[in-house]
Amino acid sequence: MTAIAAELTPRARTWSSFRRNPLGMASAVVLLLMLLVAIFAPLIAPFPEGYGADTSQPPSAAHWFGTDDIGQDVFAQVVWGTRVSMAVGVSASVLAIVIGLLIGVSAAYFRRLDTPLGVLVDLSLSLPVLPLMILVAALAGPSVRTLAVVIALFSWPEVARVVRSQALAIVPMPFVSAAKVVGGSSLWIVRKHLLPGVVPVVGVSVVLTTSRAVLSEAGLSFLGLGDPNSWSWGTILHKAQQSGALASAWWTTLFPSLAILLLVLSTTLLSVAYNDARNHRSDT
Amino acid sequence: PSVPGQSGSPSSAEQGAPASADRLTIGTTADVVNYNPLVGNSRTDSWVTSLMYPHLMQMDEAGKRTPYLATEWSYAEDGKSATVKLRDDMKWSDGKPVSADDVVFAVTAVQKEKFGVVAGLITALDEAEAVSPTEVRFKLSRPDGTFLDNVGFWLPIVPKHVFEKAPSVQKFANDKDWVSAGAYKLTKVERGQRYIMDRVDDFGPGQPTVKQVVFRVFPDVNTEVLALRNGEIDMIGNVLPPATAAELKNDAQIKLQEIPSLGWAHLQYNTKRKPLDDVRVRQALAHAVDYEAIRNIALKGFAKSSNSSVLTPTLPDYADPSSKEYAFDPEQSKKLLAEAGQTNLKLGMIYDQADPNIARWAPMVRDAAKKAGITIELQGLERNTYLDKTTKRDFDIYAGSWAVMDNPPANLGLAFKSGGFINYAQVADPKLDDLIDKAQRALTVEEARTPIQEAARIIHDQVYDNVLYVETFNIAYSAKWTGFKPMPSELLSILNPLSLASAKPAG
Amino acid sequence: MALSPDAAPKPLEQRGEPVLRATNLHKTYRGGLLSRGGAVRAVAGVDLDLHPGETLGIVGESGCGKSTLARMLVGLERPDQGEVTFRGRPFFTRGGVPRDIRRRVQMVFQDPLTSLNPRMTVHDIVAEPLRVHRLAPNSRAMRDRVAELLTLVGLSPDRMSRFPYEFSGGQRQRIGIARALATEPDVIVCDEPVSALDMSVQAQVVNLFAELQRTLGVALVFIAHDLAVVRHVSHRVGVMYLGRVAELGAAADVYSAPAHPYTMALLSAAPVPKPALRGRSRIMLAGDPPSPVAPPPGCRFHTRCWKATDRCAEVEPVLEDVSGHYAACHYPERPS
Amino acid sequence: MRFIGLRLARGLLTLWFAVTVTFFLVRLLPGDPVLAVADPNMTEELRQKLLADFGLDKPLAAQYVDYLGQLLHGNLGMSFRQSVPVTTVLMERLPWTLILTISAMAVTIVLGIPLGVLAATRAKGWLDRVIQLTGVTAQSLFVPSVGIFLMYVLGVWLGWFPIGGAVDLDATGIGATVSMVHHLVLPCLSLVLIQLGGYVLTMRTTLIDALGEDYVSLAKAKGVRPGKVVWKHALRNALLPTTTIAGLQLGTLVGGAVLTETIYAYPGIGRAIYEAVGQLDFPVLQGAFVLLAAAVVVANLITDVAYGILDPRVRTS
Amino acid sequence: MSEPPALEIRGLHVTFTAQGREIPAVRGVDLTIERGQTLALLGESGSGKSVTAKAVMGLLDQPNAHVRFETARLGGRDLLTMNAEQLRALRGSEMTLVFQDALSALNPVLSIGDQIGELYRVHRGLSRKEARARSIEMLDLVGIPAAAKRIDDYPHQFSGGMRQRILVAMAVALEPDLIIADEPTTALDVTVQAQILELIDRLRRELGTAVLLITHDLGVAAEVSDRIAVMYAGRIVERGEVGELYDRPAHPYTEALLAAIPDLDSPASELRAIPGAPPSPAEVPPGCSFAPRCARASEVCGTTRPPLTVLPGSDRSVACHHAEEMLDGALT
Ligand SMILES: Nc1ncnc2c1ncn2[C@@H]1O[C@H](COP(=O)(O)OP(=O)(O)OP(=O)(O)O)[C@@H](O)[C@H]1O
Ligand SMILES: Nc1ncnc2c1ncn2[C@@H]1O[C@H](COP(=O)(O)OP(=O)(O)OP(=O)(O)O)[C@@H](O)[C@H]1O
Ligand SMILES: [Mg+2]
Ligand SMILES: [Mg+2]
Repeated sequence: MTAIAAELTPRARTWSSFRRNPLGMASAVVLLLMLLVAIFAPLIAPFPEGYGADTSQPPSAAHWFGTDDIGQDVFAQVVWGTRVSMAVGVSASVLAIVIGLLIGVSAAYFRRLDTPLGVLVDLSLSLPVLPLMILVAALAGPSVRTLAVVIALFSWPEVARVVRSQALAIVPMPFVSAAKVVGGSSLWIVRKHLLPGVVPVVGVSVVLTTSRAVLSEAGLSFLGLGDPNSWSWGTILHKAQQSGALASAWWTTLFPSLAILLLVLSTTLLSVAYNDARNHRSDT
Repeated sequence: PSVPGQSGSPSSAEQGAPASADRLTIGTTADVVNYNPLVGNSRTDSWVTSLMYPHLMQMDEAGKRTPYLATEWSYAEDGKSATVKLRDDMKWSDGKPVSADDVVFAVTAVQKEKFGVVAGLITALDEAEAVSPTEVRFKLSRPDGTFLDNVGFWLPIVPKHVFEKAPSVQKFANDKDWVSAGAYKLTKVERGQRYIMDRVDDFGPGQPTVKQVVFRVFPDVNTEVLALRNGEIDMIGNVLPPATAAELKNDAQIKLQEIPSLGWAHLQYNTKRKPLDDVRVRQALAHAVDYEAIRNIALKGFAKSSNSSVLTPTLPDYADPSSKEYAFDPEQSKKLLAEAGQTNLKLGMIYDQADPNIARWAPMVRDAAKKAGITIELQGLERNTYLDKTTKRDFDIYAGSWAVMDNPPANLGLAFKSGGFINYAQVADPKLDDLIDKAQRALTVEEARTPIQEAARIIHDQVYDNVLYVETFNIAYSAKWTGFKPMPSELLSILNPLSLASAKPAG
Repeated sequence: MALSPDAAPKPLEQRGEPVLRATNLHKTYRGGLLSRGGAVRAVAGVDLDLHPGETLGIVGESGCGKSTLARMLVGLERPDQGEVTFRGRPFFTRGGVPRDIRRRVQMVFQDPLTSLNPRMTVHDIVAEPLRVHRLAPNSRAMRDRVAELLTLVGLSPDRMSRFPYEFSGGQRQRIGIARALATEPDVIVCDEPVSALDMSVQAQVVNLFAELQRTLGVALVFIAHDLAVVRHVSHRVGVMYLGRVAELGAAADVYSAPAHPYTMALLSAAPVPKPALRGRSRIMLAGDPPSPVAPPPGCRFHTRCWKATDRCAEVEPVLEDVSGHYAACHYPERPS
Repeated sequence: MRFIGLRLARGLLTLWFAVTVTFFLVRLLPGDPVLAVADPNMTEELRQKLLADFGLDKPLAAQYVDYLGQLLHGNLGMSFRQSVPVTTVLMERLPWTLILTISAMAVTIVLGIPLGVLAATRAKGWLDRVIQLTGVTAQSLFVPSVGIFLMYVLGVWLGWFPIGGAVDLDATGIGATVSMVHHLVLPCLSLVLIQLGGYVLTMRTTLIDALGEDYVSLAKAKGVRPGKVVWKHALRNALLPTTTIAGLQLGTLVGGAVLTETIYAYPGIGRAIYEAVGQLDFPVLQGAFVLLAAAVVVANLITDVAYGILDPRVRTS
Repeated sequence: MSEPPALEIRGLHVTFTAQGREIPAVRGVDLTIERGQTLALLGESGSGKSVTAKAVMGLLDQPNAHVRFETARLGGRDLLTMNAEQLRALRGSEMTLVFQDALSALNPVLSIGDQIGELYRVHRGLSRKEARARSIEMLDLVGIPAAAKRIDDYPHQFSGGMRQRILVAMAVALEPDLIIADEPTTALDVTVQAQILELIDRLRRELGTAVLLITHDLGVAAEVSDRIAVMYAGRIVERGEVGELYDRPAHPYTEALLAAIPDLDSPASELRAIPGAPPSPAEVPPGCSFAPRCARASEVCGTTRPPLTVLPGSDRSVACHHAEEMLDGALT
């Protein structure tokens, strides 16, 4: 039927309503820019090391974001911090998502696993995350990899919960029964029907987990559990905190904080916008 | 001082309603962990308990022992015993006099249960006895010229009649109903918030001016600084980070007191690991550190050179003026490495990430070494891991600092004699051992000086220790106060009992 | 009227070997560990035979267990009790449903949209059974077969790379039928295949089923709540009430001479699109169907039955031959 | 009955899980707990004695069983470092944590609901976008930065609020309460800021969904005033998911305020945990986690009760 | 003499905007219902029946819906001149709505008594107690057993049929001029459906209310309505007295629908299906919307839209270029 055939595909509809959301678009652009900064950090600023003569200088033409108490350029730190912060954020969230996806889908599909896995997820969700992260970070020693793993370790339950609820909505769908009637094995159904079905929510999860991971990284680094060998925004703040300059040398605090804010804000807005765009009900 | 209603208008505080002698509020970053003075070893522990429990001796600005509970002390001719005379006008807060029995009890408890800082310092002690209520005699197994200084300064005297009731002195929490004899008594504790100490009116050595001393807990130094600027606290007990000190220098409301350190910051090379067992490699490393830059940039100039000697200028009795600092000379360094047949030297360096100063200069050490072709990989560790690795001697390079090294013969013994407790570099040098032994047996400074300087020279030449600097600590307090009596080290600073007892509002 | 209450159920019909036979099926849904509420007795003792090439219609009100029955018939649900056999072979073995039986029994679902994965193209949907059973040697053969199937159900093969939402309801249902036909099944169980369709489209699909059965000889179980539709397509009809079969027999007999009071009520309550028949006398049942969580004892229909006696409340009637077809009633209506 | 039993079983399970996870995590911490207590200058013999004193010389499994046994008797053990019962250590902190979290939660809910309603009823309008943006921004803030900023501006510059601490020393009676509130404002504000966004967003989406439901249309069709349609008909339904979030948050917030407590020098549990990690004070650490798990269990129970009040479907079956 | 009709609507247009596109869901609908009469609005899914109902009730207040009437009168009162508050006062008292799905239409968190009583409180200003007493009466009226006991129960505690009765109770509580019932029985079993239709019909007779019954079931429409309006793609294509319309459909769509129903009495082998599918409301063809599926379609049908015209000599209206032929054909 020509009339019906001309309807937009869900993806196109999502995209078209997403495009009309200025906040969502702006967020996407900001994220893209940050990603570029992270990738091309070496082209933007030299790796901040050594020390400079101009210590604790406020922002100026020479040092856009000022210098810290040993004279390093804060701009360079923030640029290179983008790299580590985003890397920690993304790798933690990817890890969390792999675990969460596995557990969420298994819980939803294999009924016998649902109760134990559901309980496991619920229990994990009720653990005090930050204190435990502190514990585990102390346990594993500070490094970027540790941070990513620790954060992932405590972020997957959230993902699993979302994935499970989405998958639970798919499992009773007649098309899953249809695949079973047709003879599809469990693995087939999980692969062909469940996983593609939960991908959209996982997309949102990636974004949200990333932003949470960035905040967690900042928190742990701030508490002195970060990687001393690389610059992340949390590390910059930690050094500012250690030097007692949070309030006085405001530029060492402000710019990394802004970077965190910007990243977290744009990821959150992006996921909100994406969800809004996907939820066609809200605009019909 | 925080008075209700007043915190709402700090301007009144700023415009300097003069401080009253009613209360002195001191910021600290941590809680008291243990009120038992024989056990507690954190800074806040020491500050609070040192106001409560007398020691036999105090220390002056040059590290020399001065009387406190003890009035005089001396060794016997053969060095096998020592006598201490006590003042008779100090009382425990429950009215009982502070007597020789208490001193004997404290030292014996430590000796028997072997705990705390003091245990390692009194290995020469055979037995302590109260000769009279005001005189104690220590019998020693060998002559030890460091014994009295150590026991006198480090051992807190606790009330025997209270502590002896506990099955184990070490396990005695002492967390309430305190019986103390210091200038102030602890009257109220609000954990996580504050410790309130009231003046003892009939304190033997002289009544303090300030009625009440309050320690307030601020886990974050930034907040603490804000509170000082806001007039909510009168003093920051802990040492200011150099950058903050530089910043606060320009603040008219705040005064900074410079305090010399009794310890030093240093790098130690694990002499049991190849290729660090080769003195040329260690020397190469010593030439690959930019000492000036560390002192000027990382410490903002709040540090003195010790001329690469373990005898620091803080203790002029021992310091050796002929010692020369290793020059920052990457070429020399390369040459030495070439001689030792080392190329592409790669070493790890552990340090405590929570130590703001070291966290600052560790990268500078790495970057300077790079110029000499040495790769140093930083291992900034969480504190407990760092301690663990240190005690296990599991490192190439150790970066750290010693807080109080007030008695070179005793301290160098611990730090450089074979098997010494804090001999992190695992030095095993018979000549050095002999020299230190000799210095320890000496009963006077004059006698000890020559062998100890000789030992220090060996440590310098062999780079058993690479001393970077002696920090100048900055303690900040409100300009509304005056009369503090500074003492060396961050532990005593202007927070020592005598200093607080003599503090008073300015003007 | 003198039926002994404990008369054994007789075989329903002897017309050669049935392709699909259900004996004494029971299914009870129990709430999960953490959920509340009692067990739902969705199907409680159903016997059915399906003969090759015939259409067996099932009618009944919502919640009476039609879908549950259908799911058990195709092996989606394992009965708690009783057995389903395909040409005499049990459906459920220890290793699950044997693959060849799986192939032979297919299903068409009620909602044509949700039974098609929205993320798959029509080609992928129809090809899924071919892939699973490896019925096509290569992707070319697969395409050809899919095209063939689509043509069979009256869809143009050149739209096979479209997505389901690009089709109308009737067309979607055709896609579902094409998928069911892909493995050349002997039996297709259709669970309300036309209920979700627009009235103007419903007839197209009903016609398609009739035609497929004529040409392919496939046996159909056709479930619906619309009496007229069931009458239209079925050779035999079963009427279900609260998890049990109330009446079963040739369509013509059941519709023209219902023996069970419930069948009568159902037929009488169904609205007739003939304004002229408005004044006719109708049987109005009182109250709502009881909850399957706590079905009434005895005859399950006795709470709403105008003929009910004490006996009905105590003794559960079994399916018995009543003038050529079967009814589970103590007081069946017999043609005078 | 069965339901209550299940809830209780679940609570116990949560407790056990938290205890077990933390027990083993804690024991895995690098470093020597004895070292943290005594001097490094101690003999091996003394070390062994201390280990035995702390019960650390037994195999891990035995320690675990011992711990569970003690826990059943309500005994959380003795702090290594402070030589006082863990309960004493924690009970000094708990009230402050509760004051901080509960007040933050209350303020968040009180602000979040009307803001969510406002945003939902003006969905896609400018006010909605402003509220959303503000909420999300606040939620993305980094606590220490905000803390320092607030203290600098509102504390040092304007002098409205004290810097750090929980209550003034000299305050008594009603003055103490006033002083407590006075000290509470900034840390509470920080927590509210970072939580509020979540509430507003959930409130908004669930309310938008609820507003599209048939029962809302029916209410309108009955001639119910628009305000009442929102507040009486839609809101109560939309509150259900929000309750779940609140419950989850209340439980985790108790331990999650480490950064806030650090920067505002607030004497709460989170800070105590952080300190205990540094001191390798196993009993205190574990005790704190038991306490937090208990908080979660209690929060879940509160959520259940709230759910029951809000949702008759739960109450009546 | 001539009492004003209970409802009179002319030129109702409803257009939605979604994804930047205009969807004309209702495109010029006229409806008149006399007092005490039941008009069945017939049409398949998406033809605009519910939108029409909601527009009349004034429930399309969302920003993306654009509603336009030429005339809208309720029992002689002009709805177009009223302000929002006046309209609100009419809703629930003078015109009421019965939804299709009673479970989703009843608020799950409010008791039944509260939900019925609300009507009395809002429109009659009764006290809580009085409202409750009246609510119990209403529950009794629609045949809920032990009404006084169940008044404080919640929707989920009632069966499907009872919930629907509760909706009906709310609709008749204030004796309105007009009840709009939007597929009130589609979610129900036939046996229960018959009860509910019977109930609505009884109340209509007793109260003299006009009923607009929306349905897609030709059977249901035939059973209870006096007049029928058939909608197709946002327009009314045929309108007339029930018997006449079923006997002699004047529009090919109506005719085809009637032909497609399987007949219980004559199970013919082949049903007469309508080819194709209804058009998407977003893209309606020019000319007659039914033309692409119509067997009689001629060239003019594809280009010119037939207006809804009254057939001479009857009160039937039909929008078809071939209406005359059809009727003629039916006669012969
Ligand atoms: N997975 C399930 N879990 C629990 N109860 C179920 C489940 N599936 C069905 N039921 C219950 O079993 C009973 C029979 O359901 P079934 O779907 O078989 O009825 P049906 O006759 O197909 O009804 P409908 O006409 O509404 O489709 C119902 O009460 C239903 O609520
Ligand atoms: N809020 C809305 N926004 C956009 N389009 C809408 C909205 N509501 C209805 N429509 C569209 O208007 C058209 C008519 O819808 P309506 O609900 O009136 O159909 P209906 O005749 O009641 O069908 P059904 O029998 O399925 O209830 C449909 O195509 C629908 O997609
Ligand atoms: Mg069904
Ligand atoms: Mg509708």
